[in-house]
Amino acid sequence: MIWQIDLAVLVLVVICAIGALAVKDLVGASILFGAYSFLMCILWAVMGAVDVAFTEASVGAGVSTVFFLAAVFRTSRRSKD
Amino acid sequence: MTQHFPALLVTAPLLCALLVSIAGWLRPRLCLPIALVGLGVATLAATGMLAQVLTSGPIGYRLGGWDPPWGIYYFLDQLNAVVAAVVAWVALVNLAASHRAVQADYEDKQGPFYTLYVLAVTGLLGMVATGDAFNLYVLLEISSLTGYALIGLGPNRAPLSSLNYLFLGTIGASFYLLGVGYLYIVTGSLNMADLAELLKPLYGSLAVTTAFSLIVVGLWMKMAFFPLHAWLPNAYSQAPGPAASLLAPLMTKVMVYVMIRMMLSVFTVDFVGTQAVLQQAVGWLAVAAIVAGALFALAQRDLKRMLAYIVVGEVGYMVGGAWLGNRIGMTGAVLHLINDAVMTFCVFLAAGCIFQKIRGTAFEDLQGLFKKMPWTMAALAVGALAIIGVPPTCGFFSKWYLIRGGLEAGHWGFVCALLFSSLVNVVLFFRLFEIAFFEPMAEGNGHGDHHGHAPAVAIAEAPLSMLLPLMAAALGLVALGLATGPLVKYVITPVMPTGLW
Amino acid sequence: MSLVHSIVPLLAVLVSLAALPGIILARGRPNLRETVTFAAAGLKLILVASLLPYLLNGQEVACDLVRVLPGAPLAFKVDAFGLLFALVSSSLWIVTSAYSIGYMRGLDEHSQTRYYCFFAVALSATIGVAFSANLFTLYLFYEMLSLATYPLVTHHQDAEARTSGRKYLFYIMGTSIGLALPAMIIAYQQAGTLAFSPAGFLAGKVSPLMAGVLLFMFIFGFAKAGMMPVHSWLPAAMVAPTPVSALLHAVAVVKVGVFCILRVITGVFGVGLLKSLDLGLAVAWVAAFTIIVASLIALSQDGLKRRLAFSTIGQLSYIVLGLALLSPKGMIGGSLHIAMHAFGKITLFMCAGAIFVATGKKNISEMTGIGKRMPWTMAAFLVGSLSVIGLPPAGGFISKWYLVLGCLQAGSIGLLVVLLVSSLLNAAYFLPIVYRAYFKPPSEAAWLEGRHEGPAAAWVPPLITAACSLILFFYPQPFLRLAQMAVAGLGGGQ
Amino acid sequence: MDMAQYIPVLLTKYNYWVYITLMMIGLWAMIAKNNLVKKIIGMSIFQTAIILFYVSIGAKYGATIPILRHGHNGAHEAIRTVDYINPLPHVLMLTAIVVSVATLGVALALSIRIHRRHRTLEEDDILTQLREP
Amino acid sequence: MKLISLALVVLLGGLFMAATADFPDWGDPASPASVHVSPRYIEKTMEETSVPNIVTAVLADYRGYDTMFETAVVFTAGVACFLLLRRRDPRPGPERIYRHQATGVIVEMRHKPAKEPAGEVFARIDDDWVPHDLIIMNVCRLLIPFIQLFGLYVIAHGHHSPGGGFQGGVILGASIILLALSWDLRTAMGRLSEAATGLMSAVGVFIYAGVGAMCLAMGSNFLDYEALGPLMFVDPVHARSLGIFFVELGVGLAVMATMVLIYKNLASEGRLDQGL
Repeated sequence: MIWQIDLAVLVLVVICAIGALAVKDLVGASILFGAYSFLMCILWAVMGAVDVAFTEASVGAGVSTVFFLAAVFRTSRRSKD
Repeated sequence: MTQHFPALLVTAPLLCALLVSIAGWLRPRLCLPIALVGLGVATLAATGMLAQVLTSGPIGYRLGGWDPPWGIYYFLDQLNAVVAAVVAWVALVNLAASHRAVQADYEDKQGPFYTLYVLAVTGLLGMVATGDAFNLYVLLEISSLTGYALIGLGPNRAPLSSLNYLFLGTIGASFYLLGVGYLYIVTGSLNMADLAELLKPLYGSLAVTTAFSLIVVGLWMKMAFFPLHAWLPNAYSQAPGPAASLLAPLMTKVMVYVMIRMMLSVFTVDFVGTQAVLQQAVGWLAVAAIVAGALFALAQRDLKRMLAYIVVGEVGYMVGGAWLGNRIGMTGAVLHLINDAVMTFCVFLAAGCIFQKIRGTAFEDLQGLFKKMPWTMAALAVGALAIIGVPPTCGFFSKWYLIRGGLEAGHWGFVCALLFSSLVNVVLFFRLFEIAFFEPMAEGNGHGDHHGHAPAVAIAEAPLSMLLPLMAAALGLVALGLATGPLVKYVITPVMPTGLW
Repeated sequence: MSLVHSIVPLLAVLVSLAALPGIILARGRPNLRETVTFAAAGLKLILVASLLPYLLNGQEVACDLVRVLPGAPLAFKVDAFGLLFALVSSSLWIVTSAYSIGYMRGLDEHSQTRYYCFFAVALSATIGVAFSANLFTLYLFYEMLSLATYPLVTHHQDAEARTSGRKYLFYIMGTSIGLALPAMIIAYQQAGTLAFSPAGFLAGKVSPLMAGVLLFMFIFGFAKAGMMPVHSWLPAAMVAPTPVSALLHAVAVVKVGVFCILRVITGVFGVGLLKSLDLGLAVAWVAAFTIIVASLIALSQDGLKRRLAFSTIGQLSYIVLGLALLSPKGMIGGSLHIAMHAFGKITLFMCAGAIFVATGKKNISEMTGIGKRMPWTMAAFLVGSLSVIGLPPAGGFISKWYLVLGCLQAGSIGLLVVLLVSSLLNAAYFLPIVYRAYFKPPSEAAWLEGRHEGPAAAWVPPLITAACSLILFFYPQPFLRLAQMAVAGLGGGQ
Repeated sequence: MDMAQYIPVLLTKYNYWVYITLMMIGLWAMIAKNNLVKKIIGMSIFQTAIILFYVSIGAKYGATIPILRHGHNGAHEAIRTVDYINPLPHVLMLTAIVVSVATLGVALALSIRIHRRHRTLEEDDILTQLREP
Repeated sequence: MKLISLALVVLLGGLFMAATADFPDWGDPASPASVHVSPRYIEKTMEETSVPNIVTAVLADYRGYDTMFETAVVFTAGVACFLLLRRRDPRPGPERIYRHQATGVIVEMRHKPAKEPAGEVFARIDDDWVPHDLIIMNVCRLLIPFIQLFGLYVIAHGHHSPGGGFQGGVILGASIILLALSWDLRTAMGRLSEAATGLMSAVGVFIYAGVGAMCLAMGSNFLDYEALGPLMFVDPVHARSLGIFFVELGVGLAVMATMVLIYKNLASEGRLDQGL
């Protein structure tokens, strides 16, 4: 465990989270959310939770993002906030 | 086989839910029978277990054959057993009544509908039976997810209500999870009995207090305790009939059960007793819940919405009773938990019958219902009496204990709120009955048709498959009321911890 | 006093409930339906009467059903008070059933099946109240009666019935849930039991202040007794069909209220406790106030049924007054008045109904000369009013006599004066009706030609009850004996 | 991996604080955002933050991933608890991740259903529509 | 509203942070969580289940009951999406659009054709069709078998390396979703029909619960895989290992099918005819 990496990833995670919520384009938000999940996955891998990281990589960064995109595709892409 | 009842209780409905789903693709007509079998087995197991617990004391079950702190352990004492029995029976009876409504509205989706129905019951039963704090979370999510889907299926604004419910429900469940996480950090265990032991030396710690608050607040969200109740009225009044009469009586009650279980078996009354400020605050919140539930209900012009707000008030009864901090109040809370499940079921099922026939439950639709649907209205009246608290229906007895608990604790606000809500319930229901009793005669002459018999309105009763379960529920209210004595003596008193005076 | 365990009290309560399926099944055939009602009524009277020998032998009959709450099971116990009341109501049910047939068919009322059903339920509840062994059972049947009578009161299902129904429920349910229920729970909290005992189960267990508060919570909580200021449901409830008013509002409902107060005074607090705290006198003065005011209001009423209703409010307070005197004679008078007033007032109500059936008149001012057209009915009316006023040769005299004696025994001259003044007032609002009916020349003769009493089922029953009132003057034994025994039982408990 | 002694005492709990910050960001989005998809993203962030919190419970300085070193001939070296990260939180969080994706699916399905009816996903617009039918 | 909720959230966060003061230090090997229950898993897993990946062992055996319901949660989500979204009414507007493969001419049919035009000459396309990128289509087509193979590996090798039923199932499901993304929904549907996904998700969970019920039938406790030893002629420890493998298979099947099911319904608004 290298705490500098840990800290850097933590900061990035927070940035991605805020970004995903701030972007008005929902496709962009979905992609940022995917990035957030992926960073989360890195964080867990760093902590040694390999199984959780693996799951998050496939579920969170993978399928969830696709679900978001599919839903956005079927509804509306613009958001007021 | 009898020693495997705890496993059967939960896994039989799970297996049958899967079979229902498969049947939904291959032979849709088999869905309901399979679902009935599944819940029937669960009901049998629950009833058998209740008998077992009553005769030979609590039973445990090691799932996977692992010992408690490591594996998942089911622990059933009188409290679980009786709640499980009530849940199973209500779910079974409601399922039996659901046929017509499902066929009318969701004929091509019977398979998924019944699958989710049975899964919801699985989750509820599992939550009642489990002795593991994390397992409870998973089961909670099962019954919540099915609940969101079943509610979101309704018409009009149901999806939005359901999504709001989902948000609040997820926050609630996550709070619960977080609370369990805090407990895990400080103790390293997830088993409830083990936790209770490990927590004893830690009562002063802020982490434990936070964990307790998180768990309790999370559960409050799920049970719609004022002021976290906003999701409930929309969700339950918009849900399809069979779903409403499953979730409204059971979901909130099981959450109350979990709260009581947490208070009694994980944190124990010794801990809760130290939280004097919290206790006071919850007492007054409960008062607010009861009063607000009553007042909101008064403002409604729709039967289902009114009932939903009554549920909000009833949650206040139970939470308030449980937090009074004395034996009688807790007894009242547990008793009301059982009674309220049945009485809410009765009134929601009656509302479902009415909706099934006249496709609406707004007050102005209800005119002349006593003539059109005498039996349904009679059952609704019995349910109403139970909610008002008229003996010998069961509502009276739980209210009796609750009020006594309030007196014992010197919490006059709670006592007054209970009485106030009873009075408001009288107004609520008799306003309704007045409409159903009087309206059609208004246009005719005061003395009605001059033949004595030959009713002016044709009787259009709900189908027998709904009516019989409804009658069973109504009779159950009286039977449960008369059984209060043994219920308190053999079921509730043994689970009251000695620390509670 | 020895206890006999028997299932008879339960049967007596249930018999009219058991008649329900019969009544509903026979809904298409009115004759059969009424036969069922009669059979149930007759059976009920027989069952109640069969308990009389036990009581006269100095035994009490008990029947425990379910242990619902510790110290407050669902249980029956028949003592002299209870039997007295049960006898009155069950015997009057028969008469009223007969009268109902005449009245309901005479007016071609709608929903008669529903009417008979709820009538039967109401009777069950009344007997249940009479036989209750504890406050919980009493409350149960009290509420059951409130609910069963609602559809009867609002039978006409028109706007007026709705308003009255609302008022009725508001007062009855409101007070019972808002006052009687908490009072009961507090009492239970203090005593740990709710079983009536001759000395009162609260005796020695409550502080004086608490006792006073509880007593008034009970007295106003059982609003069926019509104590002012919770009386105004009673005149409103007069919109009901007359047989309902007759049985329920002259006999069953209001008497149930009074009977509850009787139980509260004798069984909950006990004479000793109330005496020591001087609470009896306070209640007595509330009753006295009600008597005078109600009588004055009755004077000004033109609607016959409304006048009778206010008269009832006054008369009920006689009973409460008698009980609250806490002197043996007064209590005998009070409990005896339950019976005497029942026979008198039911006669009056049935007469009012008979007049309505035959002529459609409701107001006193329209009844000038009606005695010529309906001599039998009005004769019964005369006897009834004599009984209610308390003049010989009617039964009411006996109870009033005891009440007066009771006042003397308690040494309360003020209350004695109230009694006498109110008797004068009673005479002042009843006798002019009789005078107007017989001796005033009718203003419009058209509708008074010849004698025409209306259907026999409508005017024979009042004659019977009037005759009973007369008989009770000469032979008050069964009721007097029971009242004396009951009061003696209390004395033994002191 | 003997880092523990170099880490300032001040930083022993900073991880927890970041998790809580994330949680609060998610929670705030769920309450305050107007767009339903944004709310759902907030919900996912909230849930993930809780999972992160849990996973970190299991972290152990100086330990490796919870997969036992083993030989195929059945000769195991001695297993010491301090060598391996606590696996239980991982197990629990696998479940929680799956639960969160399931919730996400249902939430998105509901929002599509809402969109089907109201043609918008902005909560205030939907409420306006509902108020004036 | 926003400000109030912000204040509320900040307050709540402050409370949570305050509570961390009582926590053991981050990563402390002596924290209660590391010394109470979990040591047994670390120390005994190998001898009790012969599974080196402790997470898999705990997931599918010690706390296998949780995992069964976890699978049921996924299944529930699939059924829920189906129930909420699926509808069989035809899409309003132009019925179907076809593209002549050879010339690229696009044909719009107002009414549903009695017979689907031959796939070779005409291909049905979406309303908002844009020409697919040849490279993407073919690269994905090439990749998908490998992805699926990897998914199967992840499921099968979960005993020894990170992975297991969930991860493998998701990967398998993702391969189908990738097909739908790079080609179109109908192609994916052709590979895995709706009924197949529905049935597979139920069967997957059924395998899990069925293994548990089998243990029950053998007279042991629910999910006590040791009871399966006699059936498979292995000793109890290996029976546990094999039991874990079976349930992982079930999980993989259920998760794969459910992910596809959810995607299909989300992407096509429940009509399953055309989608992302």
